[in-house]
Amino acid sequence: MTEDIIVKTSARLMTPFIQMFGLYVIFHGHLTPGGGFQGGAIIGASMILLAVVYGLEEGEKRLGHDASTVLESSTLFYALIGLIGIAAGYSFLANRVAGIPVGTPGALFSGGAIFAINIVVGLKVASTGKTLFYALSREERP
Amino acid sequence: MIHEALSQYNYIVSSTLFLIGLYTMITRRNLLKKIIGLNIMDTSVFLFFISMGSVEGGRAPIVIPGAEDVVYVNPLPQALILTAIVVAVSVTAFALALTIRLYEDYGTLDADRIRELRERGT
Amino acid sequence: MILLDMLTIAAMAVGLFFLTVGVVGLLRFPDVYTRMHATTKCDTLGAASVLIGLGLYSGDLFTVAKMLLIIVFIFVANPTAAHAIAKAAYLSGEKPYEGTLEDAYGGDLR
Amino acid sequence: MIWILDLLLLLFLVVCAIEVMRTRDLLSAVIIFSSYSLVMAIVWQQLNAPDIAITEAAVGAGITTMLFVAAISKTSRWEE
Amino acid sequence: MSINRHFPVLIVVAPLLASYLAPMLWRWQRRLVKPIVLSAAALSFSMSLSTALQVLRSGPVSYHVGSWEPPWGIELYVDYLSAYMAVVVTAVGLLILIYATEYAEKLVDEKNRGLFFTLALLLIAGLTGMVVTGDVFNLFVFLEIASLASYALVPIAGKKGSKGRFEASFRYLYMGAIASTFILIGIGLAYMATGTLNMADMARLLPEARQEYPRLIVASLGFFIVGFSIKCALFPLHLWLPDAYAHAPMPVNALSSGLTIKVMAYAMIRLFYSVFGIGFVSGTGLLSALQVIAGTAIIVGSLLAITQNDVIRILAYSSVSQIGYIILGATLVTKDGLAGSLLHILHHSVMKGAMLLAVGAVIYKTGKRDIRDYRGLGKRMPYTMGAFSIAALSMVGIPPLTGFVSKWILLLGTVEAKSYAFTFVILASSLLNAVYYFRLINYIHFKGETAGEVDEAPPAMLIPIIILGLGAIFLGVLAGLPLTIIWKAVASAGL
Amino acid sequence: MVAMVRRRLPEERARSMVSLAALFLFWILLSSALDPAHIAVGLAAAALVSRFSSDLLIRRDERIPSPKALLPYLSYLGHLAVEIVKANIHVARLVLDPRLPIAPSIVKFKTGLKGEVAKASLGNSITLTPGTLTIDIKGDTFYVHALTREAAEEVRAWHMEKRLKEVEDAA
Amino acid sequence: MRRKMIGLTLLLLVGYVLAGLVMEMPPVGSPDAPAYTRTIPRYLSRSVEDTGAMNIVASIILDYRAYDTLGEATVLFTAALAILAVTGGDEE
Amino acid sequence: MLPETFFVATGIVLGMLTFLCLYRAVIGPSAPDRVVAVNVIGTITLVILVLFAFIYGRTLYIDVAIVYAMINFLSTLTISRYLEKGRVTG
Repeated sequence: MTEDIIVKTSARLMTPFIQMFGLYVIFHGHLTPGGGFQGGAIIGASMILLAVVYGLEEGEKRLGHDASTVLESSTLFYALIGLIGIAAGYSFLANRVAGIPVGTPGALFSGGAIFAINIVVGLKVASTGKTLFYALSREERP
Repeated sequence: MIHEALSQYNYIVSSTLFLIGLYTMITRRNLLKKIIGLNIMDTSVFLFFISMGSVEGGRAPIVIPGAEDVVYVNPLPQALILTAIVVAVSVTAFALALTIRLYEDYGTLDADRIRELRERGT
Repeated sequence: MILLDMLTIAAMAVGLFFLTVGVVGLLRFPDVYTRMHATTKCDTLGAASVLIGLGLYSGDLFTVAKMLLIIVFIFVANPTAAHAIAKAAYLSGEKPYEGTLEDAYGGDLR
Repeated sequence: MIWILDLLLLLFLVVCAIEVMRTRDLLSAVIIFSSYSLVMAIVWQQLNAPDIAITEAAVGAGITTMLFVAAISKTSRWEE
Repeated sequence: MSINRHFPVLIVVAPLLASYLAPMLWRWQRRLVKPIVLSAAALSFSMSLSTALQVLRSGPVSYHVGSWEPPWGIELYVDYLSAYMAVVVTAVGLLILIYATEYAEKLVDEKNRGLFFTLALLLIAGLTGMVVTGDVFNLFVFLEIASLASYALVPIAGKKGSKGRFEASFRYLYMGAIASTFILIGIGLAYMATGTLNMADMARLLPEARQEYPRLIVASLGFFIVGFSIKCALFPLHLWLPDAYAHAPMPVNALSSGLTIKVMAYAMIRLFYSVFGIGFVSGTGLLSALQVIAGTAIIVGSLLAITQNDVIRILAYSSVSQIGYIILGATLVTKDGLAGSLLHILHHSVMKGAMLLAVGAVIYKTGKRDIRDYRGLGKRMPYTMGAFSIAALSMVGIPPLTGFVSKWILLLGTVEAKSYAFTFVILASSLLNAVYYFRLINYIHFKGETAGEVDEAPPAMLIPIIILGLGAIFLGVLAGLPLTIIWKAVASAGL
Repeated sequence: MVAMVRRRLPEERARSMVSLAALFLFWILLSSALDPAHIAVGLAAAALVSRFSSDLLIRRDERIPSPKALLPYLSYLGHLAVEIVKANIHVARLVLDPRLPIAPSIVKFKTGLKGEVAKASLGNSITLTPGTLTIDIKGDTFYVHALTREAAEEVRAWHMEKRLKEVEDAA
Repeated sequence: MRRKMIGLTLLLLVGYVLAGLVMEMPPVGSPDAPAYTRTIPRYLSRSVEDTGAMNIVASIILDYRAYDTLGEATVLFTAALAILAVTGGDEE
Repeated sequence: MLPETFFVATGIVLGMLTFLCLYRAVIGPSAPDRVVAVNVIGTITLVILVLFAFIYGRTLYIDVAIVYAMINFLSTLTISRYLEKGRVTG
């Protein structure tokens, strides 16, 4: 722990804020530039930062294998949101017509399915970013 | 004036980048270099799309509440390119994984050398 | 308003000057460590001062806050990055240029 | 007047791309490619595409560069 | 309000849902993966069959995803052509997946098995998505899903695979990525000239756009042709294919030969006939170039197949040759030509599927793939080799079998187009086919004995092989069945 | 054992409260809005992040910064700002001097600072101030690259360290 | 050497085609280009009431063309699986 | 009006500065030199991005600049970690 004190300290102080910013981008996807994909990529990058500075185990400790398997598959929830449209008697991925409340434009809770899909995609991309980097940089393979 | 004469400069630069990327992909023997070339080629196509969507005096396609008579740029190419960027990243990541495995097997990243080694091997 | 505009322009001119100095230093200095001196200090202050100028111009509290966020971020990130590069350069075998008077680090590494 | 900046940035892209093609050191190629992405993001901004700019910044300059460096660290840094 | 209405999208979404579930299941409920994957494929097949029947009964179906009207939202459009292709893709895909359940047990590494099924299902979903879509960019997205899945399926065969598999996969990816970029540029140019991404809308606007932007549209067509030619391994751009075949597990070969390259050819046909308009396409000169290339592909593919001793490579080069038939038929611009080409897609999916799966069964049992090691296998594995031989005979074009029908219609097409050179090419290539397929049959049935204990493949593998082999006979005798929908497709293509 | 856990619990909670508050403040600054929806989502996001990584912001073996440290900290920041401006003028003079009068050296010195954050801050301050650049920290020893002879002399007895020491003592 | 020849040939060929195209394209930023006048006005004028999102790009990728984005997410999913298959990193 | 013109002029000067940095990044001579140069390019682009936010009068663009500040730091750290240890992690 005495090695690389500056880099390690700065990295660990910044990581929570980077993640917070990623969440901000995800949640404001329908209001400001950005969205699930971009915010997810930022969060994924912050996990990569942890892996770069502290080693791969640090990230594994925080986002375990089980959790990332589930998050990988969170596209499932995307498709399930789409099925709401069919259940309501409209088409796949129907948003407003299917009765999903879209709220007042400009408010945080607006956009209906857009808001939900942003979150789902964000989680998915964050974990995929981590998975890609881990798979590429793992030291020895089983 | 000059601006008029060069009004297509976005497209010209995009074509140039495309050619550079393609040339890199074909003539460089190093696999990683090929992948970088692929990325350059992809970004050039993105530049082409986004330039196609730009409008003189347009604003970014985020609605300004209450403003009338605002010209927004074309949002559709931007939406398409977001998708295409994800695709490009996926392909790049997979290609890098393949490159790492190839290096483990052959100890080199030179495409010709790999072919040579493989033909000698089998 | 004129005063604020003047302040903005002054701050930005200062920032621009320092950024330019940083880049000139990057080109003129003889080895990677000395170059880093130029870029780290001048870039950080230059960018911060341009951002402060813009913040003054905007006059919106939240925009100023965001500017401050970026500035704080630069102030943490830039020296850290410089330190990381310097250490990496030294450990990857980059020799300091021959005019260097004393090298305590190299001696202790061995 | 801003078109001068436009032209400068686009020219920058072309120079970067040529340099990436020319250099033999893969790490340098990746470093220059990351600056290519950085400038590309300004071009997106300039073309009024902030969504793409944010994506290019997060993905092109960030994740792609990291993946490339990871791949170089597992393979070799020099061409040939 | 019946669920039938949603079948066009559910054909694609059902396998996608299953494939999202699969990694989680593989982690916690391993034995559920295969049933889920198979039932998703079966569901997809039954839905596409039902859609096809509906289309035959009451004409093309249009589905608006998200309830947005076509030029703004994405439209799924199932006409005769895509209904036909959807049935072919899902049916052959289902059979191959059934076969793969047994094959993977032995020849795919334990840790990769779950990924193998998921990726295979994703490949089928991507291909189905390409087939049913009515939107050009959506076509590209699903094309990428299918391509990425097939790049990944090549090297997946675990430790037992050979060493060159990563290189084969890389080469495939390298060419495929260039092709994708070309296709994306084609989409961009077409969008630039017409301002829409919807295929029907684009077809409506193109004649007018041709006045203003003639070069853009021709260039767009050219980029599409080059891109899809690489993807479907048309002759000078086929270089990725033989290597990829030699190193991939056999069910993957069956998928990529039977389905992937066919769907890529389908995409080309779709663009020619229902987007750009065949009249315009044949006026550009690109079409005659494509004809010549396809003719060359037929001959060169067959010649290359003759020189090989590795069974898989023989079949791979045979695929190169057969894709030439399909493209040739599509570019003849005659009713019979297009019909022959479409029938040939079905014929070749089924026959190549049968042969590749049969070879896979031999590899499963003996691990051998040199033609000289096939001596006398006909007695040891009578059903597998019987299906193989029927398929081979059908490929040559022996009368009652389906290959004969499709080749005959193709011949009629060349005659109708007055391109007698191509008539000759097809006849000559049939002779060449006969040379290498009879050589195979000769080794299998009439040349001595195999050493060692070899017996019939397990039922899960045997049944798909037999179904596909019998398909050769049924589809030959009852060629009217697929031809009803094909003739309607041809009629609606505007010939 | 149980008693230990119990004694540490409030500490733990305070730690996560502090990080939650910091993150929430950050959220408000970013989103520039104070309506109920933003506050609710902001709190949820802050809770999520601090659950995921509150031990990154304040490590388990660190004390929560106390309000008493604020005054020395502000004084430190003020001096730092002055030093940074000086540093820039210094570098600018060197860079723009046609003779380029530099005499670099790498020197080392020992610090009395204990905490990780304090050491890192000192390292970064050194990097930002006249003619010096931290290359490495090993234990208590700082290795500093100095651009000129004067800078090298100065860094060994530097007043900024004293101020950081004050901050650390007050916390 | 052979590579270089192929590369240069392709470079000239494709470059020639692209140069011809650039001449014909509608100028950058022209508001009369078909790409801007055919389908776009509806997105620009109605997306807020249709979807409730202020960001028109978000409303297109996540509502009008959400099916594409499902495909995009699937591409990423496929890539992750593909990399795990190649690097063999699925099991620990 | 005056400040806006000044912003554009600043932008152009900054654009030229990126070229000077690129020159250093191209001639090297060593990888750390290039990283330093690219780091400077990152800072300058960040400033240009914020300038654009004001030239176009849309403060939303500042978010993009924040992403920049973060990402530039991350990639620099990754590359220097590789140069230092020959691998990217730990």
